[in-house]
Amino acid sequence: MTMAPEELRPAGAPSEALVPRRRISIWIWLLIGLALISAVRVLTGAHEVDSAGTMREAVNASVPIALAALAGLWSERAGVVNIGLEGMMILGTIGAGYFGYWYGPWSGIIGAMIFGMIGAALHALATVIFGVDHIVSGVAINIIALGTAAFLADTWFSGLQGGGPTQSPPLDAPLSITVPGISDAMIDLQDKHWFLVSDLASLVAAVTTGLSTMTILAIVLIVGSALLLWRTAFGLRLRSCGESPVAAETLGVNVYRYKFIAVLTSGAIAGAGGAFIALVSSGIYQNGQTGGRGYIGLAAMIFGNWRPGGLVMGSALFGYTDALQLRAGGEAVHALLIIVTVILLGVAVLQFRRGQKIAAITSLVIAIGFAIWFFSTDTVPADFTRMTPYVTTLLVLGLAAQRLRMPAADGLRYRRGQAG
Amino acid sequence: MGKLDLRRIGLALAAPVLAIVVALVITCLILLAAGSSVSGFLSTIFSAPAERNVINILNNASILYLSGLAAAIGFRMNLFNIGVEGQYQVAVFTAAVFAAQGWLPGPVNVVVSIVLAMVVGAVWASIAGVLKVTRGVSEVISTIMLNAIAGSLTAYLLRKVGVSTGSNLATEEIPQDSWVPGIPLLPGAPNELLGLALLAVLAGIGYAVLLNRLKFGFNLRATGTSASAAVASGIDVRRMVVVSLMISGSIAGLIGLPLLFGSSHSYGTTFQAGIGFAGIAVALLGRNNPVGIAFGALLFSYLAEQSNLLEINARVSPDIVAISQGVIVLAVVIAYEVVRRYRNALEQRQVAAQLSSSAPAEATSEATR
Amino acid sequence: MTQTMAVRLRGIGKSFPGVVANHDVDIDVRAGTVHALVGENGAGKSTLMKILYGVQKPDDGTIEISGEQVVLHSPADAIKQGVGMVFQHFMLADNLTVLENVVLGAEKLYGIGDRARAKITELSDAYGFGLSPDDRVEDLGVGQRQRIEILKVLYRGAKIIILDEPTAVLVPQEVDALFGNLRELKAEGYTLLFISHKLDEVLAVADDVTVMRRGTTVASVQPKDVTARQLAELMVGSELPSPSTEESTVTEDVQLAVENVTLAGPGDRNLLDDVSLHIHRGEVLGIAGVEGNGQTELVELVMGIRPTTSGRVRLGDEDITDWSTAERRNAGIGYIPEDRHRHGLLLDFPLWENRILGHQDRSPSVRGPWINKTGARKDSARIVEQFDVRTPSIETTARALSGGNQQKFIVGREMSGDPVLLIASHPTRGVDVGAQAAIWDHIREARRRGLAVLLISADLDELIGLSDQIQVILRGRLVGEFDPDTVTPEQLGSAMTGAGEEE
Amino acid sequence: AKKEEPGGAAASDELCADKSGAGPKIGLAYDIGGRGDKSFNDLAAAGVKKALDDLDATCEEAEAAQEEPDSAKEERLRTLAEAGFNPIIGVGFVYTEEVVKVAKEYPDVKFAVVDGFGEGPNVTNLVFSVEQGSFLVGVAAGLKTKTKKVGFIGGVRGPIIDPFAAGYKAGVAAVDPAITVDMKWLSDKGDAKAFANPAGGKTAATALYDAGSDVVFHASGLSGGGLFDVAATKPDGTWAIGVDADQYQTATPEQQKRILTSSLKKVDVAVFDYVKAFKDGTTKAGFDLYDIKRDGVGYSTSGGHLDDVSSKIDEYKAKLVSGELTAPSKL
Ligand SMILES: Nc1ncnc2c1ncn2[C@@H]1O[C@H](COP(=O)(O)OP(=O)(O)OP(=O)(O)O)[C@@H](O)[C@H]1O
Ligand SMILES: Nc1ncnc2c1ncn2[C@@H]1O[C@H](COP(=O)(O)OP(=O)(O)OP(=O)(O)O)[C@@H](O)[C@H]1O
Ligand SMILES: [Mg+2]
Ligand SMILES: [Mg+2]
Repeated sequence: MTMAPEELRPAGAPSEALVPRRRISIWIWLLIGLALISAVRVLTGAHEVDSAGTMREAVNASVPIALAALAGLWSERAGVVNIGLEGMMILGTIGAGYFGYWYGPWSGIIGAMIFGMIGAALHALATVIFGVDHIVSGVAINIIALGTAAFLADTWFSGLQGGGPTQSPPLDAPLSITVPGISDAMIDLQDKHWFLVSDLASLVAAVTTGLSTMTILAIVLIVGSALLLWRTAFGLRLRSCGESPVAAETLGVNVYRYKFIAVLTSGAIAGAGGAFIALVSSGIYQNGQTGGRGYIGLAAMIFGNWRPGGLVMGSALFGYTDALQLRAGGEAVHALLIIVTVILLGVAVLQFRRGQKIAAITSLVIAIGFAIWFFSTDTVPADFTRMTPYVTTLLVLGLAAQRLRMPAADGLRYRRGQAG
Repeated sequence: MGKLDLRRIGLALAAPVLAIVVALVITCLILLAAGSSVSGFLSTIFSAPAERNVINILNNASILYLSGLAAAIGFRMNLFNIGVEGQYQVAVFTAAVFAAQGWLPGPVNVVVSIVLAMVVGAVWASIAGVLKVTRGVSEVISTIMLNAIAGSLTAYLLRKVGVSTGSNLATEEIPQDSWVPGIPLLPGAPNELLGLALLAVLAGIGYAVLLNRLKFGFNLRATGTSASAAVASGIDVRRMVVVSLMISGSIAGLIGLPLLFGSSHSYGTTFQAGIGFAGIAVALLGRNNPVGIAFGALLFSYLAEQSNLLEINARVSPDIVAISQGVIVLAVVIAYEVVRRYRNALEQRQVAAQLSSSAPAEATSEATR
Repeated sequence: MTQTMAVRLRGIGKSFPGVVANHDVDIDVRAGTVHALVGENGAGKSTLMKILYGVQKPDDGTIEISGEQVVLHSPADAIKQGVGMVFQHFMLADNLTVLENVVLGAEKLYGIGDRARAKITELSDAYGFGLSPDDRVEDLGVGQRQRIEILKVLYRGAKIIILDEPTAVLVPQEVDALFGNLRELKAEGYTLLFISHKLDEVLAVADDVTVMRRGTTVASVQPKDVTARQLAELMVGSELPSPSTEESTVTEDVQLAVENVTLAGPGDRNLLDDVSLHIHRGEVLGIAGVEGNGQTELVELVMGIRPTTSGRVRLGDEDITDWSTAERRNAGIGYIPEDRHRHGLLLDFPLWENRILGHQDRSPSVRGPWINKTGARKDSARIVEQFDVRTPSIETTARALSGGNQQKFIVGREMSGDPVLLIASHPTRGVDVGAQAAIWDHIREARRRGLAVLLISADLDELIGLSDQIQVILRGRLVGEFDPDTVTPEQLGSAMTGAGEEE
Repeated sequence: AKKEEPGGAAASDELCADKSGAGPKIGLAYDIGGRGDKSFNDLAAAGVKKALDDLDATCEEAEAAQEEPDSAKEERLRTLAEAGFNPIIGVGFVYTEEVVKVAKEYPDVKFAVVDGFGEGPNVTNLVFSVEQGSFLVGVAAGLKTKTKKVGFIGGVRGPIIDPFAAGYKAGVAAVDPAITVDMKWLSDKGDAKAFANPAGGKTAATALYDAGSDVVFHASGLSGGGLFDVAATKPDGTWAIGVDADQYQTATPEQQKRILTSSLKKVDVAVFDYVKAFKDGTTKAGFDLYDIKRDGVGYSTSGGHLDDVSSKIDEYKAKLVSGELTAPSKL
């Protein structure tokens, strides 16, 4: 239910179709980002900005968001808007709580996926078979899931040792892996605080120290989905249902089936995201523990332009800033200010070269504002650090040229036999 | 014709009735599966509400209604404004702080505070609008982010200006001459209808007039159904986006006011949250129609009120009612679809039946949707 | 009748809510021939073809393909029977590449990788389609899209090919190329079923013609036995109208002046490059050009939907370059957009509310800030009456009207309130002959009263018949001016494609 | 495939299932979450349980829903009053205003609010000097730290948690002013992110331990679970401190090795005392303060990790009791 961007294109801006697509590899962007962070770290001495600890927390904070975003990707690529991600994640947490407690963590994950799929089945039934507005169905599923999880928690966990009406007993996490030699070596290297080297080391340390197998599962799911959706006939058919279901239908594709598969997969992945929150992040099921991550995941998917690489960036941006503010606090967030200043300056130069003078001046003014803030203070007050992930996301979106393009038939009602 | 009309009316009523029945059946099945008392549930939910409960239902419905309207304006524009939650929190906080200063005498203070709340809500909402039209930021993302920022911001400001009483932290109390008295609607009840609940009625009328009678409302609906046609017709869509979000935000600004001036008299850590999200469901349940939203708000409020007694009277977890609410939302839209399809099939059969061997095909169909 | 029948339909019936689209339809299509299907808008042609392609299920009747009775549950079944269809409205996913669009659903044949790419290139080369597999469809023009559709069918090895109004959006050269392809395909043994409103074309390429009226087949004829006029009479039972200019009504007063207007594009090339034109009161200026050469941009620029990069636009004595669309409309510019569904109508609103669209600031539909429901209803009734819009009532949603009737309503609306300038983009596209004549009449009559008209059309007969002056647009520039009294469609065609241009 | 038998869980823990007692009929209204929070809701329930056993009382419980309106709390109290429950206890300060309102309508019913601050002839506020208990665990932390750096995790800044933080800080400083106290706050509102966020608790705890703290005290409700999880993975000499209840009792064996002590807030005692006073007809309106003098707050010694320093802590305790030392309640 979002408006087609083209009517809103700022006057005079070229239509997206005509803008030559220039793709800079995601890896280069990441490297530039890391170099920038590293420079700031060395200059300000705020080493927590990318310490192994911060990075590990960032990964942990990003994974559930990325899974939610991936779930959204599956569904929306097949043309079904899924605002019910939050609900499917909630169902995932309760599934993980129940099965994880009785049968162990891996059963917990599978239980979570099945529970997520139950929510998804409802969504698919409503939107695909009955052609109900996708937003209405999604909102309803969020309400139902919230109620169901609370009701089931009360029923299932009330009498258990260590459990209660709103929470499960403690749950075992799936295995996490530490690569002995590398982990320590990298942490040593990180502590040297060298430019770029230490930053890369802390990244490596983050993924070799206490890496949850569920994180690995998430990575496999993301890469696997990218390959499946963009490199196979199955993926082509599924995506065609999101771009032009009538065209797909006239070519003999069973659109209902693909939409169903997509939404169910979406539910399973969202459920896995819920399992991560319950089993890995928290070690317990609690009512309301998803804390709106389904919505954040949706935002990350839109941020990522409905693409796997993009949604990973969106989730990482959010997860990183969220982890940073909680773990490292005001000083590290303070260091972010100068990064923002540098990025803004870069954007201003770009905009100026493109002839967008007003935009360039606006960026420049904001950049100067951030610079003043940075140089006149030593830390960001704790009251504001909490806003970091949200403000950063808004800022990045506001600065980035918006060339978002959702699947053409995303959210539209489709009924069989209406082609032509 | 008369017979057909009867059937028409029957079909029109069929959808909501069907939906509520289905929702009840599903709820009862869940209760059965969980081993809870179905009869206890039904007798509690359908027990006649006492007078004081009726007042509660009306009070909460009026607040939900405002929230539903705020969301619905966005939906009519095809904008998914999830930001009502943040908008009303920022607005009610500002109004509470302003009204507490007592700079203005009694009712004037109230009126100015109401205007202030609307302005603040509108300004907060306009951030999303401006980001959308100038930078193309999806309002779904920006309003999610703005909700979180609003929460942090009000919490921060509350710590700055608030006073703590015991464990509670709240803004200063509004001077007594600016309290809006309740309306003793039912003499037997210990509680009263919130005075500013009337804002809901006014807003509802305003919404209906705006949408159906005013040129602006036409432009809004036109843009909502087809932005491309709107542009071609000369509507400034980018301006519409900002303005409609601001109107949505200004109505969102009203949400907290009946409570603020009628019962809590200050904004504190315990001020009711989550009304903005509930409003989305209510708006969708009411199909963004002013009367429909009123029914949705009353239904949700009724269920919530009755569920309060579930635990005490029937030993059933009140969470079950959340399930019922969600199922109703879903069931209503599905039921409408089913009834619509049934009606189409019926019509199709009638046309086919009327067709004598070479009768010309005659378009009798009306609005198909 | 010893020849084998590729398709044999018997007693096909199909109704929709409120409409009988087909009843008692019988058709025989000989294998290895080009068979044309003609009829008014809404006669049921597309529906019938969709039934043959398995998109819709018939209520009654039987389908025989190559002598075998079949039941088609979905297009997949039809494809298996060797039937392929090119739809009236393109069935392409814009955001996917040519390759992806073509292989979709037929991945088993050549995979989705290099083998498929090679096959597509091979087919494209064989028929001179000039398609590259990795182009994104949204970047392609209508002609190329049309060829992708045909390629899709060929790729699947279909033997019976249905083409629903394939020429509606093509310029003469493209039509010729298409017919060349069709003849070639016929020679290779394919059976072709095609629908068109352009009866000359039909007579030129078809071996057999079936005429439909009001949902059923009314005649089956051989092209050599009939003239276009007779065919039209079979279709509608009325005379074939033709656009012809009467005595000139052009005056001295310039109504619209576009002066040295340039519109910068995203790349180096300007979308519009130094365009200047003048339209006088009572004059129709026709713009001819292959689609995608700047017509859309020119129209949007005059309407104020796009800002000019440089140059001025004048309406009468006023410089309107910086005016908004609303201001321009209020100054008396009427606008018939090329895509009526996207730009002309609110499909889910009743007709009387559609009357308000584009006239939000003017009586009779509004009064101050208020909507004037009575006024809007009354004036809608007038349009329905005066422009012969076939609709049950003005409360009917626009969606429920057939394309031709939607178009008549738009024309009626845009002619309301005595406009001084009408921008008409493809005013009769996809409209049947009867409605076409009515629209032409209305334009001509308004012109007589002093209306200036900017006419964009792909239908060269329409352009020549209606215009007082014709300009040809090519790559954003006006490259030639022609007198409609003397120019031929062929001359226009070569100017449009730049064939006559010396580099 | 482990742990107890599945099924039959829900019924076994019905606190108020037995309705046969002849003593006081207690109505209990919880805040969101209700029982199972291992904190004051559970402690209140424990107090009632004792009343059932010792005073032949019966009871009924009801809990708040997510984001409910204030009228729902009133309604809950009224329903209990109508049903003849007396006394009625609101668990959590959120009930204060509603209790005051409803208490006026039912002058013959006695009401109590845990952590409350309301006034009325039949309203008792059961309040606690948590800064004193926190002071003592601060002393414990100060005595145990080797790195001269200790940590604190609070749910949210404000009047609820500030006393814990302030008392703790003062206790640490009383031992050695050179010890630094590193503080992390999980949320800026008293929401689920503050008090039901073990993931955030984990992040904060990891950060504190990584930055060199070797003792960390939390006052963040269920979020503290994250602290204990992290502490359990740390080597000897690393400590975590619990809050409200003796959290050693509900911890896993691995966690127990690291739980130094807990800052106690004896809601169970207060609730039982109140019911007993009700039975005896001696309830008093106004504030009923449970401080260190009455043993209403304190620190726990389960696990014996404090055996080496408990005499020193008790010296500080004695000074608090005598008034020689005061624990601040504001940061
Ligand atoms: N999906 C549908 N639902 C309802 N009515 C339909 C549907 N499709 C077609 N019709 C109706 O069936 C009739 C025949 O439509 P069809 O599209 O077959 O006409 P056509 O001969 O192809 O017209 P045109 O020349 O304009 O393409 C029309 O009156 C139309 O209103
Ligand atoms: N999804 C639909 N639901 C209801 N009616 C439909 C639908 N699709 C088509 N129709 C009917 O089909 C008719 C229009 O069909 P079609 O698209 O073939 O029109 P057309 O005359 O060919 O117009 P155009 O020239 O724009 O293609 C209308 O009468 C409309 O009622
Ligand atoms: Mg057709
Ligand atoms: Mg047509």
